[in-house]
Amino acid sequence: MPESTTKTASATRELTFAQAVNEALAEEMRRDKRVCILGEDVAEAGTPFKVLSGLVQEFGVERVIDTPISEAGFTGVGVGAAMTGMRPVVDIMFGDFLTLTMDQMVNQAAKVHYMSGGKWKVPMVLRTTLGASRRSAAQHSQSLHAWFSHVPGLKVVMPSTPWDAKGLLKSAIRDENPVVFFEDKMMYKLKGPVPAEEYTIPFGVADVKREGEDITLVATSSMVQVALEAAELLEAVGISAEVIDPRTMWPLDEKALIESAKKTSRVMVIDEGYERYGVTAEIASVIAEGAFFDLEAPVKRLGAMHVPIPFSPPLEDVTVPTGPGVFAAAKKLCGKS
Amino acid sequence: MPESTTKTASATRELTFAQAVNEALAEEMRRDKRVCILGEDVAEAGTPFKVLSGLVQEFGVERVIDTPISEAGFTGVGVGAAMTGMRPVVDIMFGDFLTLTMDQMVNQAAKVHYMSGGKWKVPMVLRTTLGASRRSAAQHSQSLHAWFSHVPGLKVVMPSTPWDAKGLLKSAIRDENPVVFFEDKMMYKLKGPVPAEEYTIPFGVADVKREGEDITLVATSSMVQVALEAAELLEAVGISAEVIDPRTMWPLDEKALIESAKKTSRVMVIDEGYERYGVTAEIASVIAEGAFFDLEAPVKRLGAMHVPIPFSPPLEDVTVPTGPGVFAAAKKLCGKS
Amino acid sequence: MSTVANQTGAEAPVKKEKLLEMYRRMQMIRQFEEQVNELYTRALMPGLAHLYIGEEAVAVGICEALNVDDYITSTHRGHGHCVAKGASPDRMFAELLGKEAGYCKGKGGSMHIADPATGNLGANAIVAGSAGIATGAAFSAKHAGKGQVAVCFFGEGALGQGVVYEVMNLAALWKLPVIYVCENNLYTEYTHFSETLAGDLLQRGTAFGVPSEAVDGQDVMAVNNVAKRMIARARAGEGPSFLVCNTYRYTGHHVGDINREYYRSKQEEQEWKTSRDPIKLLTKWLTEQGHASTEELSGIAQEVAAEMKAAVEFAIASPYPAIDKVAQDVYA
Amino acid sequence: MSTVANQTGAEAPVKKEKLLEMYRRMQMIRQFEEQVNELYTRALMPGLAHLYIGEEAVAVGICEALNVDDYITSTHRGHGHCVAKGASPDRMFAELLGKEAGYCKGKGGSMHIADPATGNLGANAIVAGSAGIATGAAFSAKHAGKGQVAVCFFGEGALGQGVVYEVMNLAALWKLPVIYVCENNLYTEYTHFSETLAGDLLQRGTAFGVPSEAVDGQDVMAVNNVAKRMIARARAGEGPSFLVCNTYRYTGHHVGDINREYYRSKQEEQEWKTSRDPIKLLTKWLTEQGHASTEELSGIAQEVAAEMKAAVEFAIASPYPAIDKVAQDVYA
Ligand SMILES: Cc1ncc(C[n+]2csc(CCOP(=O)(O)OP(=O)(O)O)c2C)c(N)n1
Ligand SMILES: Cc1ncc(C[n+]2csc(CCOP(=O)(O)OP(=O)(O)O)c2C)c(N)n1
Ligand SMILES: [Mg+2]
Ligand SMILES: [Mg+2]
Repeated sequence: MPESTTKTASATRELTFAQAVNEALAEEMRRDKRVCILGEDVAEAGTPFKVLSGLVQEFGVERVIDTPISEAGFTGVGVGAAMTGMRPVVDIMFGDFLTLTMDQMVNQAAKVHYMSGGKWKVPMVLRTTLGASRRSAAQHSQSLHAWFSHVPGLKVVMPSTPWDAKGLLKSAIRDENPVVFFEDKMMYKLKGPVPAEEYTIPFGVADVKREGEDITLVATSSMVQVALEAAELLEAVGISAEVIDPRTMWPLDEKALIESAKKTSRVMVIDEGYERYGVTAEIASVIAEGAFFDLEAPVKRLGAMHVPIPFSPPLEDVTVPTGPGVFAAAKKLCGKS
Repeated sequence: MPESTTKTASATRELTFAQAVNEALAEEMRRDKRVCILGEDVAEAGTPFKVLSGLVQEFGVERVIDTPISEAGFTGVGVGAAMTGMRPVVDIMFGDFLTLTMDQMVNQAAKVHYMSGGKWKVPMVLRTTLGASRRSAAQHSQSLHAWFSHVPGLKVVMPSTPWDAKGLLKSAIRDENPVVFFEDKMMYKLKGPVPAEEYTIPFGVADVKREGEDITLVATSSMVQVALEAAELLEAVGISAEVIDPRTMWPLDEKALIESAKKTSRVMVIDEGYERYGVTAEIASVIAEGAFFDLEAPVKRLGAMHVPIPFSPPLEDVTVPTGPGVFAAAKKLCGKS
Repeated sequence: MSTVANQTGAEAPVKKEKLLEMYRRMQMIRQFEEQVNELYTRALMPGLAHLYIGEEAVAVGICEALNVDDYITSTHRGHGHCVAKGASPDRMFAELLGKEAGYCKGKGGSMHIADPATGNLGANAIVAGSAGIATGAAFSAKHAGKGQVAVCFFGEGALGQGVVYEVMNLAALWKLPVIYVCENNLYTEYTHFSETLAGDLLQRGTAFGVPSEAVDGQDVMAVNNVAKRMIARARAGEGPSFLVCNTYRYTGHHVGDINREYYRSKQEEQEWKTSRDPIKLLTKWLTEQGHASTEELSGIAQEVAAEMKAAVEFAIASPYPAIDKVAQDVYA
Repeated sequence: MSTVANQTGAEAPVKKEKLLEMYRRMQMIRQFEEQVNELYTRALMPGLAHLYIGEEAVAVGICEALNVDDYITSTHRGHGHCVAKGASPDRMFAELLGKEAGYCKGKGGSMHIADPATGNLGANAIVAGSAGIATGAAFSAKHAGKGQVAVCFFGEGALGQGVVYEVMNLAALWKLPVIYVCENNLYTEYTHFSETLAGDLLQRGTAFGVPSEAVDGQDVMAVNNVAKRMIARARAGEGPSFLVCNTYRYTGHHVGDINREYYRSKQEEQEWKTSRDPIKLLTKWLTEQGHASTEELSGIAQEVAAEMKAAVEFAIASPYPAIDKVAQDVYA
């Protein structure tokens, strides 16, 4: 089966992000009987986002399993099941509830392989969501991927398109390690091409979503769409922006990021998590160090404001990066104000 | 009462770090009846580290309260108690167990004030430990302060000396917000001067632990001792190192860090948490941006290796920064190899 | 589970004034929620909301037995608790619309209304997220020694969360004045509780040393009676209690949950609405016992309707917070 | 809590071979731990360790009833479980000293010994940290359909952790073949369990639909009998059980906990050691019933002593892992 990291494929269809995720799960469940899904309202309801619709009909309640509201408990069951022969995909409805899984993921899943001297493995996937702007307030809007990226033993995946979502999720399910897979809730309806034939996308390979010469916009998850919008606006003022998507926070394709920075000499990093002590800090540091002698300006970071996400629409709207916001900052970084 | 940020005081004594913490708690409990301590084996046992010895004798079991092994539960009780008039100091024995408190600290404590439009406050302190090299293996050696630093609504304190520990802890207890206070287990026996008179240390004020000209070593918690050791070694080869301690991760004294970087033009950031996506990334980014035109070399970061902390002594010893390690890297950064 | 008290078994006679106040609060909740649904349907409300319709007797039966300085914590389905504890509909609607005049200046929204003036520590969008907070409030109350109590409302879905048992254990050990009120409305989102909870619900309190009872949650007088007993125990320093209120939510899990037949039948919904409606039951009892006439009661309902209409208009007309407010209130 | 089965009430006769094997394993644990204490005292062991001395009958009574491909999860006080499930002392000592030859190549140490060959999913330094893992192993076992079971060992302190109840509920709902074994040795670190656990311990299983029993944890035959029943239930697809074993740790919470009088009396310790020692009790029973002579038994003890001596020497002589191993095994 080809590992596809580019956007060429013999036949593609338009799928939504949600459909791409659904298809990845269905294909892997068909291929491998050990794959099962655990989570709240994943079966008949197909999750509140309807991402899993139809799976219980095909695979039955033995493999698509509704759980009580016990995030720590069923994540822990996922860890143990993964150690003993299953390939569980654990569903955490809102990324905000990851707070409840930290011990299972960090003290257990991430460390089992190392602490056992390589004897036990934990091939599980924790699928969850991130992202604000749904008017869901502070406990249903967080993007907490920085925490997991900090923890050795975990891999962290953040797809930005239906194509990437499918290919990366299939890789995640086949990976021998615990993988945390973040889906932006606002992207579920986003449409894009997805190859008709089987493919996977390897971890640790960044993808250039748009080529450019004057500035590099490093963006994650739905911020890729934001960066692409900004790139259009920049083009209109004569600035050619490259948009590069690391796709996995860990492993991180440092080389590709540094190369792009060296080429353009100006970099902005955009992520929907809190800017402070968030993933933009790591990425900016890696680039500032690796491209030190080629940068014409400091690496600029743009993440969420350092506030709990407010409910009120006009307030919420200013807390996360937007296309026009990225455009303005990027233009300034290029010396045009 | 004077806010003391410097090391001058009319009378000082030598105290251990543990004694300084103990004294801060005792003084605040005498001053304010609302201050109480909740945690596992905090009363008669005075914690396994004996840091709280004597407090239950003075303040009684109504204010120094042994809890079951229910980190989420009693942290949650701390949040509710803080909202309704107490000033609880919650004790989490090993920083590794913070995994169990994440929902209480992040979804509740950090957000209550904002979500209620400023109506409820959560004046609580979560005291906990960090640090490896006690041969305690992967689940008793983590330094997880980066997670909390990422979360708006929390303040994060990391004292590096007995003096700072006492002054910062007193400020933490008087703060109107949830404060996470990290103590390095390996520092409890460290001795240092502590003023005899009452003092507090404000948050957000970095402290220059040693002045220097050629390179800035930004260091946190026990890494300040490591940096000071490295500074001695550097002096011997003719390099003058400035050691600066931010003391609080949030609020962060960006100005002082940038000023020092501008002065020396070379910077290394040393922290015992994982380097990847850790606090060194934020600090390095802030400096790389703020001192961009003054830096002669990329900001160098040094944190823990990206591995769960191993038990075996020779392996554990190479996972965290050491004086000689910092010395070697700093020397190289200064162009001497 | 058995119903420990019912209307006929009411222990101490309740004054007419109180009875009518309970009726009014139940009407307020019902009509408040109908307006919320209307706002959602008219696309005037940002986001979603979880309606309390059908469960009014629980919040009202319990909060009537509380003082203003007693504490409550609430849930994602929290409007009923707010109203029952004494909040004003206008500022609640303003909060739901994200307006500056809202209880939380628009920063909280439907799932986070809090109000120190009525002892409301806040709704919580984390299932079981306020179990620790309520227990902590009881901890403070015990230290303050003024006889306050804390009531922790949660759905039966919260019984899946371990933290509930952690704090019950603490409350029992320390004899804290807290009442854990489980609103068993049969469903956690789209799943019947029998699929997610094993064993016996009441034992989940007693196992941790917390005396436990169940009550018909559609019968406001029954709820009120058992609440009074539990609150009296708590005030007397005898510790926590656990109360399971058997009830039903008439509408969807949230306002957008329209097609429910894949998880529950229309017939089931109809049965509850027809024969177990808490407002109908109270109306019947009040009139049969001669506490009030039908006219009196429908007069109250009309007053409430006018109040709700004005409150909604107030909220719609209110301004949003200024953008620069976004960075305020992060730290105290 | 009542003792459900005891030596005299043993249900099916156990073969002599098995009896002596249980005796041997108990001796192995006892002597292993004595050596650990010795290594600590001689400053040959890095860090600390938590000794299982006094509790041998629990691990041995249960693990004797398991097959090699059944799973166990263990705790910070885990050496006894390891030995009982069949691990070799030499590689265990090597692990405790951080040597390459250890079960985890020295990376885990005392609190993390794991061994797939004997179904040991690993000790855990987070109290209750393996509750999820054990339940997950039972989940796999159910799916695999080969009749395996999982045993989750934990101290009574773990009953403070909510996750235990979350997974018990799941195990009951899904009828998973898992046995939760609570080793109630009366203390969680330096605190008597009565100060930290309210209510009735057995109800903490039954409340979540998990059949629960208590047993004298010093009586290996009693433990073995009830374990067999619970394991048979699990293998038959009848779901989880909860077993409280009443026992005692003779020494400190860890090897460095020498002065214990502020939390328990010397007299209490003495009583358990004198009249409730599991090895003495088994010795007495074996000889009285004529299953073995004192000579036979002391012969076994001596063999074990020789084995332990050799094992310690092996571990001391073994090399540390090469430094470059530090970055291996982070990812599979
Ligand atoms: C920790 C957590 N997990 C999941 C959710 C998503 N969620 C919101 S409400 C709900 C169901 C709650 O059911 P119940 O407690 O019975 O309350 P009800 O909605 O029936 O009033 C779920 C699963 C959440 N908010 N928090
Ligand atoms: C989550 C967590 N909290 C606290 C600790 C510290 N700790 C280690 S052992 C222990 C006591 C455990 O008591 P119990 O479960 O009864 O086991 P025992 O030591 O008696 O065998 C504590 C509090 C821990 N390891 N993990
Ligand atoms: Mg419900
Ligand atoms: Mg114990």
